[in-house]
Amino acid sequence: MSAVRNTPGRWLEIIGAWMVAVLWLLPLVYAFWAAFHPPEYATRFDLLAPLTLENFATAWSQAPFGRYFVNTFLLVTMILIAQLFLCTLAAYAFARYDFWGKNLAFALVLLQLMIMPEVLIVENYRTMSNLGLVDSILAIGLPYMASAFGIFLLRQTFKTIPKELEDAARIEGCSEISILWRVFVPLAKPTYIAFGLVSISHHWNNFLWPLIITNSVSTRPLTVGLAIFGAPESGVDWSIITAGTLLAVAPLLVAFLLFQRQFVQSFMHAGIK
Amino acid sequence: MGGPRFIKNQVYGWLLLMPAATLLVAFTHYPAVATLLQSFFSSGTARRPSKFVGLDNYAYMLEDPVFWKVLTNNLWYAVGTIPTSVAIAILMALWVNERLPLRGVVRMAYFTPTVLPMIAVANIWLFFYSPDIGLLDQVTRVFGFHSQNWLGDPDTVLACIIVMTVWKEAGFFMIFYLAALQSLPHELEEAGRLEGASRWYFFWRVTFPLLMPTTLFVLINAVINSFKLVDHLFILTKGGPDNASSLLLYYIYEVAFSFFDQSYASTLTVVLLLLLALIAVGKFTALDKRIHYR
Amino acid sequence: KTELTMYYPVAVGGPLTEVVDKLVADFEAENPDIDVNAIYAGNYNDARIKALAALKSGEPAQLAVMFSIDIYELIEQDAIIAFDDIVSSEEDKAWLKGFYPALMENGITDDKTWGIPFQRSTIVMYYNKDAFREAGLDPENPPQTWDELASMGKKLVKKAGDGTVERWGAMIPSTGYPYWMFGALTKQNGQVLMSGDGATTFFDAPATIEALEYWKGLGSEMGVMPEGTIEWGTLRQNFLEGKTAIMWHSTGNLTAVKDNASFDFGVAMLPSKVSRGTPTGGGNFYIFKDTSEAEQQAALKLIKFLTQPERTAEWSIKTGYIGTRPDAYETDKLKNYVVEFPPAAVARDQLEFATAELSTYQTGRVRKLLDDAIQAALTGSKSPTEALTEAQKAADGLLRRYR
Amino acid sequence: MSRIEVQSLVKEWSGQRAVDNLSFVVEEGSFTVLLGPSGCGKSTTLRMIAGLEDVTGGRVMIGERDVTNLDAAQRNLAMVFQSYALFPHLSVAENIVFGLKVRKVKRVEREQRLQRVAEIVGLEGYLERKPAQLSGGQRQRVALARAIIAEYPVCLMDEPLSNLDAKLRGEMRAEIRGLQRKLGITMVYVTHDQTEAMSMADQVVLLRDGRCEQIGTPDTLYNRPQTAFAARFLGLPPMNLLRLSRTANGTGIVGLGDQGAISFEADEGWHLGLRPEDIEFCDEGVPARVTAIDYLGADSVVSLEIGGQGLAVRTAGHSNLKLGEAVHIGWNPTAAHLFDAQGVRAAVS
Amino acid sequence: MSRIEVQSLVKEWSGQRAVDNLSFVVEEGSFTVLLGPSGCGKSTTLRMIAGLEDVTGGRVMIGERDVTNLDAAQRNLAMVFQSYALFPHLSVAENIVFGLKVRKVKRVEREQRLQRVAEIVGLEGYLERKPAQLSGGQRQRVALARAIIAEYPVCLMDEPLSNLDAKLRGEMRAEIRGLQRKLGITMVYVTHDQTEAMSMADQVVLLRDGRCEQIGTPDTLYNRPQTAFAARFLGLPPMNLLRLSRTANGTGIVGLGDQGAISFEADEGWHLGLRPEDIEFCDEGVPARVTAIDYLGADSVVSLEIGGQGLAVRTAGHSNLKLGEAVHIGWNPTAAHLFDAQGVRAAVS
Ligand SMILES: Nc1ncnc2c1ncn2[C@@H]1O[C@H](COP(=O)(O)OP(=O)(O)OP(=O)(O)O)[C@@H](O)[C@H]1O
Ligand SMILES: Nc1ncnc2c1ncn2[C@@H]1O[C@H](COP(=O)(O)OP(=O)(O)OP(=O)(O)O)[C@@H](O)[C@H]1O
Ligand SMILES: O=P(O)(O)OC[C@H](O)CO
Ligand SMILES: [Mg+2]
Ligand SMILES: [Mg+2]
Repeated sequence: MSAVRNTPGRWLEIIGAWMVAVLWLLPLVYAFWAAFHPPEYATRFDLLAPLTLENFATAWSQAPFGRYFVNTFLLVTMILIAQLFLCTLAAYAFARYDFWGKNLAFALVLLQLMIMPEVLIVENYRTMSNLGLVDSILAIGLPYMASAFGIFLLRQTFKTIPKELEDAARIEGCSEISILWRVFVPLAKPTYIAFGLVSISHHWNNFLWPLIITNSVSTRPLTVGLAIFGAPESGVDWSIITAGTLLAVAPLLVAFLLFQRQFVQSFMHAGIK
Repeated sequence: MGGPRFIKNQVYGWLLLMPAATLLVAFTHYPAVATLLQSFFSSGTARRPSKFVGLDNYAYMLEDPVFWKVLTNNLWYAVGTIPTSVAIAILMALWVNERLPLRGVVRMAYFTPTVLPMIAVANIWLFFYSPDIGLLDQVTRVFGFHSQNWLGDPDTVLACIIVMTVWKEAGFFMIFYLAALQSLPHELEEAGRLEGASRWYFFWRVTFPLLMPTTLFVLINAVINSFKLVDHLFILTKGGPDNASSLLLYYIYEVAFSFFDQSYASTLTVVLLLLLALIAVGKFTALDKRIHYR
Repeated sequence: KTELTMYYPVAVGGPLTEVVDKLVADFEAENPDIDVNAIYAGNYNDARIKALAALKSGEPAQLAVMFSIDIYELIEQDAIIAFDDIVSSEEDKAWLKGFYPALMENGITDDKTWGIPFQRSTIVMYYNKDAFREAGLDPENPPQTWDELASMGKKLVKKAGDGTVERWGAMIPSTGYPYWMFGALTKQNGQVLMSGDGATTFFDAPATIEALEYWKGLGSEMGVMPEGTIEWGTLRQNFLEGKTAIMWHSTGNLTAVKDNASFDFGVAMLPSKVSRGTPTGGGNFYIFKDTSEAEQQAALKLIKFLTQPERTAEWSIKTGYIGTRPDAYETDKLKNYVVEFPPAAVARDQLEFATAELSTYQTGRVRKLLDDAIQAALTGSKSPTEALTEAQKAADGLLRRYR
Repeated sequence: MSRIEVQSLVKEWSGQRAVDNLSFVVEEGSFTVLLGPSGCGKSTTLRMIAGLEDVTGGRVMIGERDVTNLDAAQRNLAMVFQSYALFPHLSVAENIVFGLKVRKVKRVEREQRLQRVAEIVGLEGYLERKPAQLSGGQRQRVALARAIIAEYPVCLMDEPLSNLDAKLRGEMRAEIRGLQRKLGITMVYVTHDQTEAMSMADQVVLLRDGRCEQIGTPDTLYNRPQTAFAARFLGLPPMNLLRLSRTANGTGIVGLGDQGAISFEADEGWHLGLRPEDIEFCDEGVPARVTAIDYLGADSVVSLEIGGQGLAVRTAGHSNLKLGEAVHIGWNPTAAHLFDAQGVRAAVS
Repeated sequence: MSRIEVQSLVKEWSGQRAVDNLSFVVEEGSFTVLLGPSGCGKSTTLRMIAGLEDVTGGRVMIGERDVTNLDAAQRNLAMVFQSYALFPHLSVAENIVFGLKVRKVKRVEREQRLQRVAEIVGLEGYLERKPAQLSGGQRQRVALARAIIAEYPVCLMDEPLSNLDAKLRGEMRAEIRGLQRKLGITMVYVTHDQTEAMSMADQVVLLRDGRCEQIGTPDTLYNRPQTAFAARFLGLPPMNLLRLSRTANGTGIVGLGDQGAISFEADEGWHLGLRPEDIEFCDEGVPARVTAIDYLGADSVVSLEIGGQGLAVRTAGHSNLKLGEAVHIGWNPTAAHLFDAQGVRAAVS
């Protein structure tokens, strides 16, 4: 690649890119500021302000973040595992079998891309309460487990896997399921990673449905916990709220920082474009 | 027809599909239909059982000024968030796709909002927007502007919500563009350079048209988001003042869970579903185009 | 062993959950046969949603602290029982009578007591004495009337050279619970917002309209207050930062303000027009219907425990909420506290002028109607008359069938 | 035991016949090449033998068994695909033993067989690599190894060399042929490359539009092509076909008048076939003009114009002819082929 | 004006030299092929000439201009990429005139030039299609047209034919060569296919590991290869190289003892080079044994074993030798090549 020579216009762009980056980071930067300084500096910026970890201690003691963590972790893991399993099977059916009603079924699946569970909170709440599942982690996850996005994505990936590989596996004596397991799944790894990350970050951050369907500390995920913890009604105390926020996003943020390269690459391999 | 492979296709196809299909039916298709039905009944309480009321709920909706308010809000919200976030996403993707000092940091910066829960950062944005003590006011004061009640003023509150949404979405969409850009053959750009095309010309003549499938995909996601992204309202404004920042889904939540009026909530949900169905039609044609494109 | 689940809300500042946890722990220590699972459920609205949701899902709580004004909704949902039905002993009956009558108002309907006062408040006026001094006002003489509030407020406004406001005269919050603040203004103007049976509202009464005009005027005409709505949640921070000299807020914030104020501040009763006035506010205990006899008794025990004079005093000191019973103020603890920190008694003293908080059937909707009307007027999108007349009409539509 | 018999095989794709009533026999341990232009149905035929495609009609027998309705996995045959179909996520070793694992062959035995096969194909040093880290020829070898390790008596290959460069192709050709002989495998090999067919096959089945054009040894196909199509399909440059017509004095090459007279009988619309290497320049004979010379190192191809028709002549080394030069050509009468108006071989009389 | 001179060109990728001090001249209007195995630096060199890659050292001159530091756009040259680099969303016509539009050539003129060029490359009927709707050869033509329409005197091509099948490749070869002659273009053409190099080039630059191995006409490279590498790179089958050693009586082929004595002097470790087509079977001479015979129709390649070394011999038509048969071979002394221990050509003395 030959250097694109750095003209003044190019420099303007570079500065623009940086400025946007700063703007985009601002909320996070502020969160760090407020969380690590005493409350009186929460809204005042003074380079000499003393540093403190007090806010984290306070936040940690004011809400059962530990429990929330566990809940969110369970929730995200459960959803992800279920999604990977269900979507794999369905995507395989769509990609490799010619069955009656396939196109209609696929259209019905795609419908969920539009009609996400968020929209159907009222009815889904009723269903959960009929099933006696209200206020359970399972109930938070159930509506998301058959993810149309996942099915769609995996189907696209499966379709790009050369027919010859499937044929080869068949010649080597593979059954239908072992073809899926030995050939398709490993080859779709980038898609699984990309989808997994999108799913994790979505459900780690999801709020409305968990808010509605959970009632208690033992099921409440981080977001709902945070919303209650930081509800403005109780008088906004930014120092503690930002500390709580940082506690809540830290795992995901760290994971993202560590894996961002793989993440972006998986996206590219997965053909999410 | 009818060979061993044909039978196998039917059996395996449906067996594999079944688990996902069951859940989809239970939590997408059935509730959608049930919502429609519920919208023809009145809400029941322990003392007053629900009964069939025909189109009463719809009539009430048409007369409900709040409904019209949130619907228009939502349209403005869509108009405000979609083009902006998509344009910014493209710009960001172009920037971080090139050689750029500190590219890794910049890319991460763009993407962080995606990782932060809306509900958590809303409190930080609340600080930005707070009159007098907020960051925005602190900055504008340096430039000699009067304090502005950003969230307390119906004229600015929706814009504030929009800005926050754009901030949240742009980085996510950027990833899609980035992936698309990197899959464009490098040789195309070189061919363009040999022909002497400027970056601007090349972007509009080649890159942008080739990104069209991605743009369609992203656009549709942006549209859907504009109907479902309401988390920040819970912290920032609760839809106020005087519903100036309320959106359809937030109103549905209020009606269903604050007013305990499930039927009216269902009625509003039907409207939302209709809107989404319209988009769905758009989406399928778009997807078709995409496939045709390859 | 009896297990109790209790939801409770927080709508003011300070580490209230810790306080509650401690009280509950004390109770459990004293009653080893009862386990209490106290769940903080967000603001009042969230708490009600959660509690009712739990109820519907078949895993109900046995008791909850909820908005005192949720009473009609809860009755309509057939969710709660009246205390008269479970209170048997004479001692208990006496206990029931021992609360400030003003605080009982929201808990009684159909001659039955449905809610027991717990985290109860009135609105009080916090003011920055330093600011008063700076403006040449007597810090021991806060505004007593609407006119004084306006005139002193104007003096308290501090502007920088370029005309930007550095400190406002006063702020009355208008998000979160606008109708509550408004209830104070109307009461001061000699008007209540609803009838005792919760089926009629008086939003378009002339005195109501006048009250809203005054509120709006503080911002738009008198320049005492910023225009537009004022955020309930960030107001305390504004006050503590010295961005406003006066704020109206729940007395529940008292301790949080006291702990964080870096200046000399005072607390006063709200000013008067026709009379002084404030609605009571805050949360009551409710016991849910879908509970066993044993659970009901256990819940009652818990409630009684938490409303003992000693605990009530402790609760009041730690938060700023009113001690709900006169005998709480007889305890040494609270007595001494009031002497050493007089603002602690202001809210209680104001009970004399208090009225019930807005509470009707269809309360969520009706309240939102009024909230919207207030915000519409304050932000200038409608005139007070227009906004309130429309709200009244809509409220009539909703409440007609309950009359 | 591993003789393959294809009986009246038919395959239709939505009404279109891709394979049309095809029958042939592959003797045990022999090497048969399916040859033909793109789209003629070679792959389809092979895939039906493999069991990867349902047949529309006809039967496939392997040994004494009718396998027409068996699954691919049950036919006990190996197959090598054009793009090798190596599993990119598995190492070379894992790729090779993939089928053994699927069939639950014991670990120890797997290892032994792997070592043996790796040695045969010369991949000992590469077992831990991923396919992406191999060159084309090495990948090809992995595919071969995977086919061999099963020790099945029948092996099918679908254009296994077409992705390789010319040099490697030459080497692999010899290698595959050698292996097939050594292991006594019954081989069906698909290609559209005539060089492969000529140099490897015991028997060539030449296909055209799903039908069999000619079956025979490479020698027969080259030297006694039954049709003009077969004649043009083999040989590079292909056989020259000169249009003939009746003249006053008998038969002659169109466009040359009396000078093009030839010594045998033919009808209007028939063609005279002459291979480029069978034509010689001589002092007398049929007149022609040089239109192009392509020097290819070992030999050169001289393009001539003769009576308005084109003609390629192959000569060793450099040609010292010049563009535009007038020359005369001749040929040995035994080297002449004759095709009738339908393109069917006719006797030279 | 369009003579290209490459002077001591160097390209390093993170310390590794991909192109190492390369110099050559392409005369105006001539056709130069950069030939060499994969990874030898052909593309890198071409891209430096085009200005798509910065140089690490050295200069590129076009005509009298030093273009080393000019942008690609300013070098006034056209380039055809291996994968064509057609814009998939633009029609054939739009693709062809893309550069003219960039340079703001008037619409009328654009149309005229488009018509002319479309005719030259035979794409008249396809102007409205999208690239995806074209066959490989047609795409290739679009890429050519896009390069021609600019009417630049210099054209660069990077393996433009490697994606095409053998037949099409043959046709396009002639077409490109014809166009280049007709338009008098100065052409630099990258390939690793020796047939392309032999049949198209005026001059071949043979690269190896980024260095120049030999420059010359195809004839020179074939008949007087300067190194053993060059000798083996051209020709199919490649030139045989037989190890030599000193014997009591002079020089001889390793493994043959006295029977392998040859008439000229050579040192230990030298090689005797013989092209397969230059070897003849004779009654007396060097003894050998037949190990394989590949019949290819027009000729056969006979593989021999001679003193433990392999040797390929090309004979016309069928060979009537048998496997394992003992034969004798000989060659014309002028056909012998000699390479020293470093692989450099040595004089036959
Ligand atoms: N899955 C399919 N569906 C429909 N038609 C098909 C299918 N597979 C092959 N065909 C058609 O069948 C005919 C024969 O195809 P086949 O792949 O057997 O040709 P081939 O001889 O292998 O050609 P090539 O040398 O190009 O591989 C072609 O016309 C092709 O278009
Ligand atoms: N962008 C790059 N970064 C690092 N190394 C490179 C890059 N491009 C090429 N190389 C290296 O430079 C050397 C020459 O590459 P080049 O592409 O010029 O080879 P080539 O002769 O064109 O080969 P091929 O016939 O395979 O195209 C190779 O070793 C290659 O790995
Ligand atoms: O903040 P609190 O607890 O005094 O309650 C607020 C009022 O009750 C709102 O109506
Ligand atoms: Mg094929
Ligand atoms: Mg290259």
